[in-house]
Amino acid sequence: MATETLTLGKALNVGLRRALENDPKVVIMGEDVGKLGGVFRITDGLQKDFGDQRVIDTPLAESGIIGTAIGLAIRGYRPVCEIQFDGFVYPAYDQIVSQVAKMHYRSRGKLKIPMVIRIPFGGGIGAVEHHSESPEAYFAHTAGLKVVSCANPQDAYVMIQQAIASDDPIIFLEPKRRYWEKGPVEVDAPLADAYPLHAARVARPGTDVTVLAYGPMVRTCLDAATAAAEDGRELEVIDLRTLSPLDLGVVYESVKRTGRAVVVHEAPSNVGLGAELAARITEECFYSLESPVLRVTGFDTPYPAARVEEEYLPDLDRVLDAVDRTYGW
Amino acid sequence: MATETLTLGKALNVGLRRALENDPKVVIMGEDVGKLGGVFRITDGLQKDFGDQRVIDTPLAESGIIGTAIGLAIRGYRPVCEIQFDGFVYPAYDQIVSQVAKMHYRSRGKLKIPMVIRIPFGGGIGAVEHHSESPEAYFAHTAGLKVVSCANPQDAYVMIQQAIASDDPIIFLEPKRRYWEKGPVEVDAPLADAYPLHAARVARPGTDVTVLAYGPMVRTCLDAATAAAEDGRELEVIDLRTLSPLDLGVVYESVKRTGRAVVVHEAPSNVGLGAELAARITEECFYSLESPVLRVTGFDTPYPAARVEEEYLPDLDRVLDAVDRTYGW
Amino acid sequence: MAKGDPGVTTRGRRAAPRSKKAGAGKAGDPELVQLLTPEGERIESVTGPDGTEYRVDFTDEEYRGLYRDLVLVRKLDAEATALQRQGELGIWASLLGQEAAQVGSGRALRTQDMAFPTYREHGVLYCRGIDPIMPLGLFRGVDQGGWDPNEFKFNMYTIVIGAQTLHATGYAMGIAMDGKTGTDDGEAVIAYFGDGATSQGDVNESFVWAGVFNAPMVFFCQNNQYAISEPLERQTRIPLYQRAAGFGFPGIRVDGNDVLATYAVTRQALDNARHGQGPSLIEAYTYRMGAHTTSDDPTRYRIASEVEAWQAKDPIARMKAFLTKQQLADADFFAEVDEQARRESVHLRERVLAMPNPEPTTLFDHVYPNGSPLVEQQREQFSRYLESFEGSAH
Amino acid sequence: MAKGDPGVTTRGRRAAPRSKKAGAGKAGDPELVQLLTPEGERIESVTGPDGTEYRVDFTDEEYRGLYRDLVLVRKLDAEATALQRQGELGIWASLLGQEAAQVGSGRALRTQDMAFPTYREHGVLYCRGIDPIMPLGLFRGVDQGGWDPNEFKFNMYTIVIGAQTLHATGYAMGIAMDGKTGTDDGEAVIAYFGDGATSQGDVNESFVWAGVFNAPMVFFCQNNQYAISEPLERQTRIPLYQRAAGFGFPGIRVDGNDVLATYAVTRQALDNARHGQGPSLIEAYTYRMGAHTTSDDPTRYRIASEVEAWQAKDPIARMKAFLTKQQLADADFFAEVDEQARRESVHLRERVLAMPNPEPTTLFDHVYPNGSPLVEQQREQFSRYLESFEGSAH
Ligand SMILES: Cc1ncc(C[n+]2csc(CCOP(=O)(O)OP(=O)(O)O)c2C)c(N)n1
Ligand SMILES: Cc1ncc(C[n+]2csc(CCOP(=O)(O)OP(=O)(O)O)c2C)c(N)n1
Ligand SMILES: [Mg+2]
Ligand SMILES: [Mg+2]
Repeated sequence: MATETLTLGKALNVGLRRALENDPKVVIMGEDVGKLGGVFRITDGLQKDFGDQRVIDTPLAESGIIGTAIGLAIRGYRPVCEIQFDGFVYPAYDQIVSQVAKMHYRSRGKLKIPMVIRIPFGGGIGAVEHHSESPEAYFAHTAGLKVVSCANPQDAYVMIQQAIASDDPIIFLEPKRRYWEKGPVEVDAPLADAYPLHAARVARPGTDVTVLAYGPMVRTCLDAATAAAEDGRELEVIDLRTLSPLDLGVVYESVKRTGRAVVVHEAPSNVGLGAELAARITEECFYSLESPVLRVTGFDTPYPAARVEEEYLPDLDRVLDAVDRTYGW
Repeated sequence: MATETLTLGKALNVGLRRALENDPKVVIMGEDVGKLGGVFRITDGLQKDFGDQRVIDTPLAESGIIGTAIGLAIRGYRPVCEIQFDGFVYPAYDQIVSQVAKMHYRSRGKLKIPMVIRIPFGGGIGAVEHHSESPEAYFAHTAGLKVVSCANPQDAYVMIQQAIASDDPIIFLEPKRRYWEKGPVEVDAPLADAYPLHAARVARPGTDVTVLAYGPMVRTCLDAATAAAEDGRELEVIDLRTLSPLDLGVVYESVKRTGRAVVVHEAPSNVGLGAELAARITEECFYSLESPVLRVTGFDTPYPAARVEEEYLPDLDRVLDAVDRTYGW
Repeated sequence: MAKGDPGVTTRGRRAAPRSKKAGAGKAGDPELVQLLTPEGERIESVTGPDGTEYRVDFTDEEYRGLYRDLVLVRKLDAEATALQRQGELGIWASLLGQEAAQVGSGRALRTQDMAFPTYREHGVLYCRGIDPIMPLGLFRGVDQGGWDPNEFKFNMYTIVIGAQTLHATGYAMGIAMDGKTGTDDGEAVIAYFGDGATSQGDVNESFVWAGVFNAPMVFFCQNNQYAISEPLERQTRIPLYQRAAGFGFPGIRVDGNDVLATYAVTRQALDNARHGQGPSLIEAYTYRMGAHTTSDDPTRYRIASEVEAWQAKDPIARMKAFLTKQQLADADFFAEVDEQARRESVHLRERVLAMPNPEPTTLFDHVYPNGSPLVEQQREQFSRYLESFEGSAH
Repeated sequence: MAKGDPGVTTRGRRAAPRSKKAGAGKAGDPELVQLLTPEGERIESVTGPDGTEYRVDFTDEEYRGLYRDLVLVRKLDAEATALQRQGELGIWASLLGQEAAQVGSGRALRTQDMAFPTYREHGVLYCRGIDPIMPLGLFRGVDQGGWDPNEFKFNMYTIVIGAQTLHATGYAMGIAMDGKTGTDDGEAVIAYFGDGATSQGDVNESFVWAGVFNAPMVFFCQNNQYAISEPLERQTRIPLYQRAAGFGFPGIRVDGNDVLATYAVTRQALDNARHGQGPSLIEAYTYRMGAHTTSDDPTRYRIASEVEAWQAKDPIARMKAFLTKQQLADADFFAEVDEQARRESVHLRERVLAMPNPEPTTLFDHVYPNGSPLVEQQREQFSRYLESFEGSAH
């Protein structure tokens, strides 16, 4: 089995290439995805090799991207849409929540919209406004959409292909600050044997506190776990991977063991994923909890200017602080 | 003090009239708000009396409504925008979450966008798709916006005026199925003396279980409380009124007394307001809770066809069922 | 009227001066393509602003067929309105007054063409040969459409104003990507929308896209003068068909109460599209004779005399006058058509009344093609909850 | 150049034939209004497609003032690019090549006019008399704008493509509602956006609104030929200025590398607006000589020869050639301008370097005018959390 060391961004690129190779109905569309290869180069080289009918530079209008992709899907295509940055998905919000999410239901199952909407999301790259947001809650609250996020190159490579192969409409959140992080990728492993798309996974086993994260925060939590281990505390870090539907079996099992849970995400706290996780865990593990489920999140402010974003973003220390607090309760 | 019996819809209408009278900078804008008086007649007669520069029939485009209202706000106006139905707010989503919500922050406080966005929301009126949704979580998760909902004519009358007078951008959710319900309204009471806008209120005191609701579900929960009382259980029903920021002092106090809490809303459960309430209550009342906070909500499906909406919507029985379950835990 | 390819010609070339300039001789609107006056006079042919000659050469049978279509769709529509009044439908969006715009364009479609309707194109649906019961589940509230767009070459009704124009454009891009343009067998798309919809961002984005990708499609705007209560002036200060020029493709205004002109213009535009000549916009100038929907009260915002003026331009009356004058049809024929319409509407009514209410738990069906554990869990919980009432008085 | 009302005339009336037709005699683009050729030749006056005669009658001093503006904004821009390279700014969106479009339109604004920029209008900002340091906090990452649009009659930079055109339109509606049009003192609005932005729904909705409400405003599109990597053909198949016709107001294309023509055309359009004649669209035909932003690599999508061809149309070189040929300026003058530019850029650099980082807890400031208990609670918790590290090695 060939294992290559790839960045997360390159793993996505190779995964997209595989998807284009494997199914002639797959088309990539978005702003600057062609010659430029996307502002993050995730589609680098694909237009050159697959042509401008498979990798389509679109006019600058997100509603148009998603709306025309719906039409292509009705026609039998499998569109993979790139939204350039998290903060630019909102012009397409109506097409996503009222059309993409609802057409299968509206048709009583007769129509499928097998669309993937790729969104580089999250902060930490020193960008200007609208380039660092975490909109997952907006989509997870929307029935009819599935939402996933990858946290390492291996998952990036596999999950993008699984998402494209799935008939469900999927919001695919890419942890943009991790695009340049490297890891091993089994590039030849058959997709059918891969870990399922809509399943959480223990990223690091532990016994004391369950820490839940996804996307960019998985690395942060793994680092926190390393630090905690030095202090003699074993954190179990779970990479949620699928944000809607959540896969909580492994989480419940873990929390019942540890009695403590901390949820970490960059998005604001109020009515975020952390709230849902806290509510579900509490309902399921009520008699096991030694402390309430605590949340370590971005604050309930707009994403701030770059020079204070490190204060805004959950980091190792804030995760450890919350871990501590689950003991003091 | 003159007390009149008004429907909730009429109370809003009179409240809007007061706002137009009291401040020449207030303008109402939206689709069909003029001669027609809005599809629900909430702006009935206002264009006739205040002219078409104060009550503006706009082109049919929601992003345009909110976007131009922002410009009017920069110019010093106080726009009150009507979105015709909940499901039609999404074309304006970008302008709302990226502009309305963020301009005060972006300007470091130098610019205010004192806008009210009125949205008739929720189901139960037998309507076709997109006319029965409950989008509050999408806005409550957005820092920079405030979100309120009224549940009775008195609050409708006062809260709409308070919202318009406030410098914060406010999403004002109107429980459309309750537009025709009547109640007493103190039409002459000075606004300054009114109950604060961003405060929850006990709608019915009780000792056994705390039931949280807002907008259309307050009536449902009050009915449930009446039924429960016959069975000897005293529900304390709290009308949240402000959904962002939440006002939870009265809630915590209540739950610490009752040890049980049920949250009720029409919106889907997943990453909804109920999740936030459950998470916050659990954190604050951890040692008082006899059972986890339970949620009675719409299901995680698109809003269904009218002939099954009564199954989708929380009703008295489902509320009582959840109340029962808090005992069986 | 035979489906597929009725014996009609429209010619996409510069015409000799024997044909009139678009609407020449008509008072008021020099820009309107018209082949049948309100009085039932035929105009032989009309030359559009770009020199295209519009004419129809229907057989007698086909003329009668168009009349039959008009009467039938009006009658079925009236039946639906009645059903709503009686509480059998939750709401109804009537096409009254717009029959010619819908039958003319609907009959102009070839079998292989794809249509993207709003919520009002019952007449187009009928002309596609689709059972008129199909959309009534939506208005009764027993479903939200529930059909397969590809099976009927007719998308589900779209309620969000303008959204479907982008779907249509994407679909048309797909036709081009599939290499299905350039011949007589080429495919084309028609996207329906209203005058109000022209203000939506989505509709204008679809114009951008269609222009840039030279999409094989026709934008068919039924300008019925109102978006609910708002008159046309709230959406534009120039005629809507002129919008197209700003995006680099042709726009034309046709008398939307003239089934012949609407047919000719739409047929030409679709054929241009299928031959790879790209998009165009048709503004069918018509009038919504009834309320916006059964929930609406138009007396609040328009005066009776306006409605009366349009009554004189009725699409069916002029077709009847034409058939009568030309002795293409007699009283027996008209009686037979009315009888057919009556029969079909009774049949429709019976089937609407027989539509079963959906089972409660069907609300959990078809949220995702691949299902979702969350939805399944809720379905099970709710089923158990419902069962807990069984046998009780509930 | 004097601010307020420089001695310039443009005449909004049919002109006698002594003035050229727009761009007459120019190869390639008959539609372009030009008053100064790339070689620095003055065209006396040009008649636009609607018969408006465009001319400028600047004093020598004013001509030199425009040159000074051009050089200064280019130099300050280059300084910002350099600051970014050195890590002092997070990103920079350079205006290189677009100086004339920005100085021409910026100087055409009267004091009472309001501008809505994108993220690239540093030159307009400069011409408004605003300290060029103002937007640098945004690019440095110490704030996100942080100024009061009304204080400077210049809105904050808007990053979401097209969003500001609706704000501009609403503001312009407010001008009309305030009765502030119809006289020379009337107010007008200018909305800046790019060629890519013309595809956005919002921009087209603003065209709808402006037409319907006859808003006193100018849509100023800097067509710099690219939206990041995408060439103009991805946004339109016809010239962009023609878009306006589809919405019922005039559109005109001006040589955006010609500061005189840009000034004349913008001044006229603004004056039309302030006098109640409604909106218009100006397409300033120009070229983005540099990268989209400092994060971009244009070699991936465009060839060097294209850039070179545009180099020959440089807005500053032609102004310099004109001043030299007409003996309006000598070497001393040019040296003095360069020296001023150097001084101002050094001054700018010093102040950028001195910009303090914001205090951590300022991120909780100004979320709401009336505050929020949730935000205050988070601020307090975070402050306590930060304090817990004090004295520690952290
Ligand atoms: C995005 C959106 N906003 C508002 C509505 C409510 N609405 C339904 S029909 C309508 C008017 C549509 O007018 P027009 O496009 O002219 O079509 P017509 O109904 O006249 O056929 C409006 C505002 C909607 N369905 N979708
Ligand atoms: C809604 C939105 N989508 C995408 C982007 C990312 N983006 C920033 S600039 C740009 C290109 C803009 O092109 P144009 O309008 O021509 O302006 P220019 O940058 O050339 O001045 C894009 C796609 C954005 N800022 N906003
Ligand atoms: Mg209409
Ligand atoms: Mg550009």
